[in-house]
Amino acid sequence: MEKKESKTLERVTIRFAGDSGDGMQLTGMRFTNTTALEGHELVTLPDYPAEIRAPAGTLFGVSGFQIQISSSEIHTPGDQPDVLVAMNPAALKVNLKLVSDNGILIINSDAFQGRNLALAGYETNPLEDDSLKRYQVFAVPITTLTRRALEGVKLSVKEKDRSKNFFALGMTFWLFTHPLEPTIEWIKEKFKNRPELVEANIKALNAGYNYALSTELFSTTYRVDKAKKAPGKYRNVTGNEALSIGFITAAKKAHKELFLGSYPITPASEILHELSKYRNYDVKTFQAEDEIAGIGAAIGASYAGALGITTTSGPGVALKSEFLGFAVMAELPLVVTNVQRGGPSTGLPTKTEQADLLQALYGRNGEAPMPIIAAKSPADCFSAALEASKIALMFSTPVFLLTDGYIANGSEPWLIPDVDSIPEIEVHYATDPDTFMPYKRDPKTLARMIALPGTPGFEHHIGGLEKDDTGDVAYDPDNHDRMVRLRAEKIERINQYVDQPEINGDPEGELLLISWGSTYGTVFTAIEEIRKRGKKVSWYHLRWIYPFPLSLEKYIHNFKNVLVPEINLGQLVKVIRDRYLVDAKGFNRVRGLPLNTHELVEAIENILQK
Amino acid sequence: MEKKESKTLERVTIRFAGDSGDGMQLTGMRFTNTTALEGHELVTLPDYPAEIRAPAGTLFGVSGFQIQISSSEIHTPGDQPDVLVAMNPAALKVNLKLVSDNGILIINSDAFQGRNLALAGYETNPLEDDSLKRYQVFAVPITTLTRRALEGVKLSVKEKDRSKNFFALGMTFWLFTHPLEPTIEWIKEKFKNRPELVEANIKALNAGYNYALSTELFSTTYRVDKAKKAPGKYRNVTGNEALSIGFITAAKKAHKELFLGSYPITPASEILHELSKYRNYDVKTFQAEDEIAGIGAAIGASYAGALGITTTSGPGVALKSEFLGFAVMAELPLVVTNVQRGGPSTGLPTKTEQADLLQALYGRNGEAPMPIIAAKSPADCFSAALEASKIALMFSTPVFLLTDGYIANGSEPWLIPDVDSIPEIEVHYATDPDTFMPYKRDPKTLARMIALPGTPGFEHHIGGLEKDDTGDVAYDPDNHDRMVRLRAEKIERINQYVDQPEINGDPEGELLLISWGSTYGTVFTAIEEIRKRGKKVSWYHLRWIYPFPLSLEKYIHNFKNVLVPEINLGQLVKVIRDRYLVDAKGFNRVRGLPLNTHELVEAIENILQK
Amino acid sequence: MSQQDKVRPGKVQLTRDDFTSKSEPRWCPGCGDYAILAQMKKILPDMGIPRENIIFVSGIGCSSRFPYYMNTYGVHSIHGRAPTIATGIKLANPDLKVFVITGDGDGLSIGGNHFIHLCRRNVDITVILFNNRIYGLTKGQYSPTSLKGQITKSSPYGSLENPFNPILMALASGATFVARTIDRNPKHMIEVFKRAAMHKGTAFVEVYQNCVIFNDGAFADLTKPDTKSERALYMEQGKPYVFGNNRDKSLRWSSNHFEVVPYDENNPDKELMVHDEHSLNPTLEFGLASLSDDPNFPTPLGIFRDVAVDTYEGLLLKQIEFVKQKKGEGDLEKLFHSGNTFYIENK
Amino acid sequence: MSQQDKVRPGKVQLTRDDFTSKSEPRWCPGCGDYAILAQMKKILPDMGIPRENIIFVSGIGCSSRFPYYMNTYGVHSIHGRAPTIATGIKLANPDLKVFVITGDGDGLSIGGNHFIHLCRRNVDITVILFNNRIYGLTKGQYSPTSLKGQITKSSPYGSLENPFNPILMALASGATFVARTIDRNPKHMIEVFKRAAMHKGTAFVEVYQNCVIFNDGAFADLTKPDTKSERALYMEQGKPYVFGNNRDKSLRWSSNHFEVVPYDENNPDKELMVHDEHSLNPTLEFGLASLSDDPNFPTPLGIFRDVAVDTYEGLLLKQIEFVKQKKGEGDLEKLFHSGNTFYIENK
Ligand SMILES: Cc1ncc(C[n+]2csc(CCOP(=O)(O)OP(=O)(O)O)c2C)c(N)n1
Ligand SMILES: Cc1ncc(C[n+]2csc(CCOP(=O)(O)OP(=O)(O)O)c2C)c(N)n1
Ligand code: SF4
Ligand code: SF4
Ligand SMILES: [Mg+2]
Ligand SMILES: [Mg+2]
Repeated sequence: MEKKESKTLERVTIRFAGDSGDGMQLTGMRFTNTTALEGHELVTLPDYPAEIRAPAGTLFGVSGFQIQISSSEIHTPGDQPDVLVAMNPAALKVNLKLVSDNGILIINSDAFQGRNLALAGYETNPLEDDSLKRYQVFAVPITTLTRRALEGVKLSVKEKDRSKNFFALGMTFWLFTHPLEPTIEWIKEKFKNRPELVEANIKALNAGYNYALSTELFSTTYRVDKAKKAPGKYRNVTGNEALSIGFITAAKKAHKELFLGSYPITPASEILHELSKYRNYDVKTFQAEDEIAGIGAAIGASYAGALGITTTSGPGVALKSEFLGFAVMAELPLVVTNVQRGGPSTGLPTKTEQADLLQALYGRNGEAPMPIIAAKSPADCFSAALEASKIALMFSTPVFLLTDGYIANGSEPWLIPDVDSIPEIEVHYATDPDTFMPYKRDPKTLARMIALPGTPGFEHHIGGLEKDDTGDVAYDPDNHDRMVRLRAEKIERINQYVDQPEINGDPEGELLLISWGSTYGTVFTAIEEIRKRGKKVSWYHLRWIYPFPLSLEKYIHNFKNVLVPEINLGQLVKVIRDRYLVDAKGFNRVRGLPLNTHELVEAIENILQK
Repeated sequence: MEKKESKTLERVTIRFAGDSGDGMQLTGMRFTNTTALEGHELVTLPDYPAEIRAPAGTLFGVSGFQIQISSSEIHTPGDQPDVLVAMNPAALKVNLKLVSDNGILIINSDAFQGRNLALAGYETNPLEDDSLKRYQVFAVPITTLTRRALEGVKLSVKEKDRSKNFFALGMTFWLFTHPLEPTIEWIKEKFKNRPELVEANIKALNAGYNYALSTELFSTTYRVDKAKKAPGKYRNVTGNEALSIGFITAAKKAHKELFLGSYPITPASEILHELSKYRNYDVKTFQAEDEIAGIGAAIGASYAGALGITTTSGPGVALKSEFLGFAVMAELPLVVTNVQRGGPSTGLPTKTEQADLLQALYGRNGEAPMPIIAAKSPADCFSAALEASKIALMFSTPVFLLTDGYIANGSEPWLIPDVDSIPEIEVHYATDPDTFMPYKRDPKTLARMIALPGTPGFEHHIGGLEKDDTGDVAYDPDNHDRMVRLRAEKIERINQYVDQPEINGDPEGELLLISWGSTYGTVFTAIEEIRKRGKKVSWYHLRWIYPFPLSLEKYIHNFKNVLVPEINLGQLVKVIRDRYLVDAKGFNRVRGLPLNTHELVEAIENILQK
Repeated sequence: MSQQDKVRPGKVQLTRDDFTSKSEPRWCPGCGDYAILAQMKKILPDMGIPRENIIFVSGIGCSSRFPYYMNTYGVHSIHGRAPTIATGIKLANPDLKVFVITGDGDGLSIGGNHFIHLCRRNVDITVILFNNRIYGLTKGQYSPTSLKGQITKSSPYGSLENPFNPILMALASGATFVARTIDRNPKHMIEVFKRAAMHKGTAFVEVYQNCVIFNDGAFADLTKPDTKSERALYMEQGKPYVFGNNRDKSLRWSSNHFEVVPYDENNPDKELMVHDEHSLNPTLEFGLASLSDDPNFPTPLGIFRDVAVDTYEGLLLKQIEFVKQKKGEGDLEKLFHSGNTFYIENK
Repeated sequence: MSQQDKVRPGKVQLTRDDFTSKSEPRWCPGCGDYAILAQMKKILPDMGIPRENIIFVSGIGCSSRFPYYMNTYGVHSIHGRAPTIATGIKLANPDLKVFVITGDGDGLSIGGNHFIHLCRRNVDITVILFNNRIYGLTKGQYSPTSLKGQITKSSPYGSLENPFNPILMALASGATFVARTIDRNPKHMIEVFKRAAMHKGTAFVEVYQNCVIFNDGAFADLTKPDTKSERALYMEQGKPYVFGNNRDKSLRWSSNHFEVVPYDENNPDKELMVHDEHSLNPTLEFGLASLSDDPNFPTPLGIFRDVAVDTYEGLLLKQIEFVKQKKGEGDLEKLFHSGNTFYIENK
């Protein structure tokens, strides 16, 4: 037996995988939690199937949860797991190709037999042939050991088996020298009405930990140092949680009620779930009969004085597009969140993609400009929601907020801001009924005048037909041309009220990367790697995609190459080519997954070597 | 009294204008008809208000119908009327600014009094002040004269007054030396169940003609020579009619039934009306509960073996966009016609615009490529419908067909083709159940295999989730990336099966115009004018906008300037800049009207003078 | 400072003219819409609602132009979607009196789903549906209430579809106030509008409306002097269902259907059924409404149903109060610091 | 040559297995959907319909995965829109036997409008709605059939909405066959499915279906041995409405509502009302269906309505024939040369 040692790693990636019923999301979340409390940098990626609970043992029923933990700044959940926990053959089959060379495989050997092997498409047992020799394999009879640990607990065998994920979790806690206490506390709270489950799960957790310890299963344990990030209080948040908090904050800062009109759709539903908990924050959530009714109600609420928002994913945006045009025409504040998923059509509903950008830009009849902001990471969803709301109210316009399945479900620590440091959002109302005209505009922002129903003396009409300044329907050709241009100009002016992104790196050189949204993390990591190799590359990450920021103009012509990495077939790159007439190229993978850092590094190297 | 003379003109533009209830559309159509029978070139532009029958005398209730007639090739209804028939003050007020200097005004003077003047916003009677001195004014008490002519006819005064448009028509027939017979025949047929109306309308028509003749009202009559166009049999068609004929032809040539699923919307409803007349052609029209159901039924019919089509306008396209993504994913043949109108939102429903191009290109979630074809004139709608259907069936793909309010309602002579000269449309079905896989592709077109329900041995499933070749749902990342690219590649291959546009003019030079859709006529006329002035300009008009034609590549870099005229804020121009990285500029007017030839000529001159 | 804080001018009795907007109606001369507009303007002054608290929301159609002609707040939205906007308005500000104006196409074709869901939720909104059995604005296609066989622009050989009966749809989806009136009977319309507008919860009123251009005379039988007494049945609370030229007929429920029975005003049958708007279960009302357009029966007009049920927005406000009491007023500080928090210390 | 011309293989008796596709069902273990799938496979072999003429069309939801598991033609379409696709299929090829599979969210929330319009038009399509009173696929939000007060992911403090009763909606919109069955009673389900599938016109079947994960036991009362006799009422044609542990109770219509009355099997009251599926006017059926979920009444199961009315596609074909007879078979030559034609001659 090898001598046991403890290694300190800068960063490591762990992936939990099993059947949909094996509780892998929960296991991942518990691991994440402890990691966060330990003060590490972390980024997570849940990866679950579209089926609620697919038949046991099948490939499509595999549910995964990946987490990268680090002592330095990281922005991706890692390309390749260093450790894979596989609860059955299907989980191994689906995930093995991802695991890094010489990676650790922790395998529930009890599940590797008969029908399970067949369902996963294994002809021979991989634990018994040579196929895993490139890895460090730890085959543990987790089911048997869990049952044994729970002898005497008053539960059926079936119920006892449900605790085996805690056994696995216990083993990984030992491997990463993580404490058990936070999880034990959580179990006690979570199952407080079922004492036998508290007992079972704690026993399984301890048993896993002790098994690893006492069998000296692993020759090494790993430590990741505390991250050297800004000191302060952090909260681990998923993108959908951070977004929800952002909207509640925006409403409070604007002295408005928050009104969400929404229809459930993966991966946006959690925002509805989350916000519906906050009735005491004057949050009114309305689960509508469909996406059209969801946005319609939000528009109505906005007209009546609330901060109206709607949340959905791609197919839902398609349904909302007629109403988006209406909101543009009526010039009402509204934030529309699209948590993008794999498309087209129903596509890959639980996977991530960035392929709805052009839909956000152009997916409406007529000239119907709408500002677009994109969040770059789970925690960033907070500020994106806040900023989107501010601009919507300030310019009296619908705003698109783009996130995606990856950052919506993924989590990372969020440095909790000081409530008072967040500025109030000012909303301007018309004050003089005598000069009031609903389409009279603020000369600076071009936002139209707002008067809320209920205010005497400001009675007026809005609608989807073209209007003149007085709010009357107007068929005059010149008025239409003028209004079409005014609505576009108004959106351009937003640039004067939002930060312009700074270029990262030299203002000229061989290669400029331009990115938006959730690829931020991958690009960050790839650039770090390239620079480590002593090479130069510059980077510009967009927050607002429309209006297009002005600061890029200064640099973009100073680079020999421009590369735009996106999880689509090339959408932002079209906008950049059109606007600057530079021969920008796309780096595109449409695999339902975040971009792979290694592939991107390679692509950059290829350009730099040319 | 001046001596009467007869002038021969090359081309002339006439505009009829009156209250919505004055029958101006009908008058215009009768004038058009006789003009067509006389063998002139003609292009028409109906221009009616959104209201069904707005209150009499108001500005917004004015209905207009413009026609240009010519002995040489023309493609626009004319910028400026040479003759305006104004049945009331509002009609004069709305249209006067369009009339050419020294133009003829034929005015119903009976209507110029009291409330009518006030409703039109005239403070003094324009017939009595100096305001019309730039024109040749013919003030005729049309109401009085019509009543007098109908003395003895058994109708109420109100009913008699309805004939006054025929009086006006009679006058214009005399002015243009047009015969009365075709109109008399038409009246007899149209009102055959109401003999007193036949009598009244014929009497009014004759009275108008005779009044002009005997009072020698006009000092001049005008002749336009027969057009020197290709000999043959012509039919005067509106765009919506030609489109309907095109679809029926396509279905017959593909040996399929035609199935239209649609929901009424201006200006597309006439296609539904027209097609619902042809039950004996096995045309099944289905008026659905909304636009979504319209396209859904068309998709179902297409899957079951019909030629499935749906027709709508911008806001309807917005509603269909989720289903468009489904059709892309399921790879089913379908033609979606968008008769574009003024937007955004409800916008200007009875006006024309080209602002839905980017919606057609990008208005769906995910990477959902759809071919786009645009018709350039009323008669061209026939071939566009035929070609769109052919490609839809051949590539098993939904196809966008763009027209607009202007060509949909406008009319022009269509050279009736020889039925047999139109090639059959071949549809390929899978033939071998043993090797059948629904997503197996034709190696040349990449179209997927088609098997119709009802065929034994080919039972299979289609759907909106990502699929692999066998038709099974597939979550595999690489399969998704491959399928996304295959679907895009398939559309690109259409270029190999459709004509590439030819450049009109030199293959290099100072200025290249690029246009699409209904601006064809205006650009044609503007270029003719520029060339008459001895200057050079080249022109490329797109039929398919996606896939983008390949033939432009050869020329576009050979021009100092590229100008893209569009009735929007610049949509095609974005595509061109993105694709070729040339500094193409837009010529854009968003006035709900066809572009103005003179303005375009001026814009071209400005570029050439630089 | 928000607008809402502005001082309200002293309350004055409003008149019909106060509700007339500057826009002149753009309907065809003779259109039934004019009468509906006129009656609406008549009832509002006496409702005791400040004008600024009234809002009309419509979709698209001739009828949906209505809001432009009322000097109140108004939203002319998109086709079929007025109930969604109205719901958002009412939930955001329950103090407003919200009307939805819609047509048979707008409300029952493209907007049918929003309509039934609105009824189900019982949001406090008054819906007035102008039923002219035709698409007016788009120039004369058949609608979901057009009669089978009707010849229209889109059915040159006759429509193949069975019409909806809007009253049945409202009853089935749970509307708590359901009524029908007709453009040519302004007095009746006023009574019905008043009751509908005062109802708490979703109130649905179908107005038979004549489209002079595309479907003239669709309801003429119900108002022509020679036919109206036989063809129209005006329901009255607590009274038997009397109709006929001589008020000599009535209705009776017989095991599983209605039948017409003789009626003698001076000597009414004591067993005769009487109308009960407040019956919680709307089965008989469903049966009554089914008689519409049946040549063997008169078409009922009046109030089918009027029952008191919690409104959606009422329950929502209650729930908000409940959660506030349980968890305390929402506070950003608390919100930020809940969940999985941890400290990173200065090193 | 089109596929349709291919020679049909000799007719053979199909079995349940012939309808089992290669795809293995992906529902949660214990889900009620399995039972529904099994019964559907049982009835099809005996329907005398060639397998290739059967097509299942669904929307999105757990239930909507159904078509993948049937070895027939199938379309797994988009959320709520199955009735539209199915209508297009049936109109284009009336020889096909078309089923729509939907859920309470798919069919009544986003798809409610298509559902009621389908019923109204009476297209010959069999609709099976899996009602589990929850959104399964999206992990447990309330649906339009969830009970008021239900705690779900999107209603942590209880839903505020009144549920739809799908049977009422189908009756009000004119469905010509309306029935209800339950996943735990396979025998009953088979009977109902057979009748529904054989019906010409829109047939609607609501299946109470248990979602073990998000709404377990929603219909347990109707199947648990100790409660089912009291809580479930199985309707039988021509028979009184008998229920109760000892089959000792029945229903009676009393002036304007139903009431429970004692029943003695051996000495049945001759005046007792009996069930009539074929009654043209569905008023009493409406009343019966309203009893569902009422604690004072049993919930009816079985066939509410089964009447013969012209189908939409039947009328369409008739109209086509009629026009052909009147105008002659369509001919492109004639089409091209109609309208305003004129000659331009060679000069
Ligand atoms: C999305 C969309 N589809 C279609 C239309 C066209 N449209 C406008 S009104 C209307 C029907 C109007 O009928 P109804 O609601 O009965 O109103 P009416 O004009 O008869 O009062 C239609 C089809 C539209 N404006 N928007
Ligand atoms: C346009 C659109 N909106 C939302 C969704 C998300 N979605 C899928 S299924 C579903 C509800 C399913 O409920 P139900 O019809 O009752 O089916 P069940 O899963 O309960 O069988 C929802 C909201 C979607 N796929 N598409
Ligand atoms: S078309 Fe009919 S409904 Fe519309 S305004 Fe005219 S009369 Fe009224
Ligand atoms: S979530 Fe519910 S309805 Fe869906 S498969 Fe599982 S048990 Fe069935
Ligand atoms: Mg109508
Ligand atoms: Mg459900």
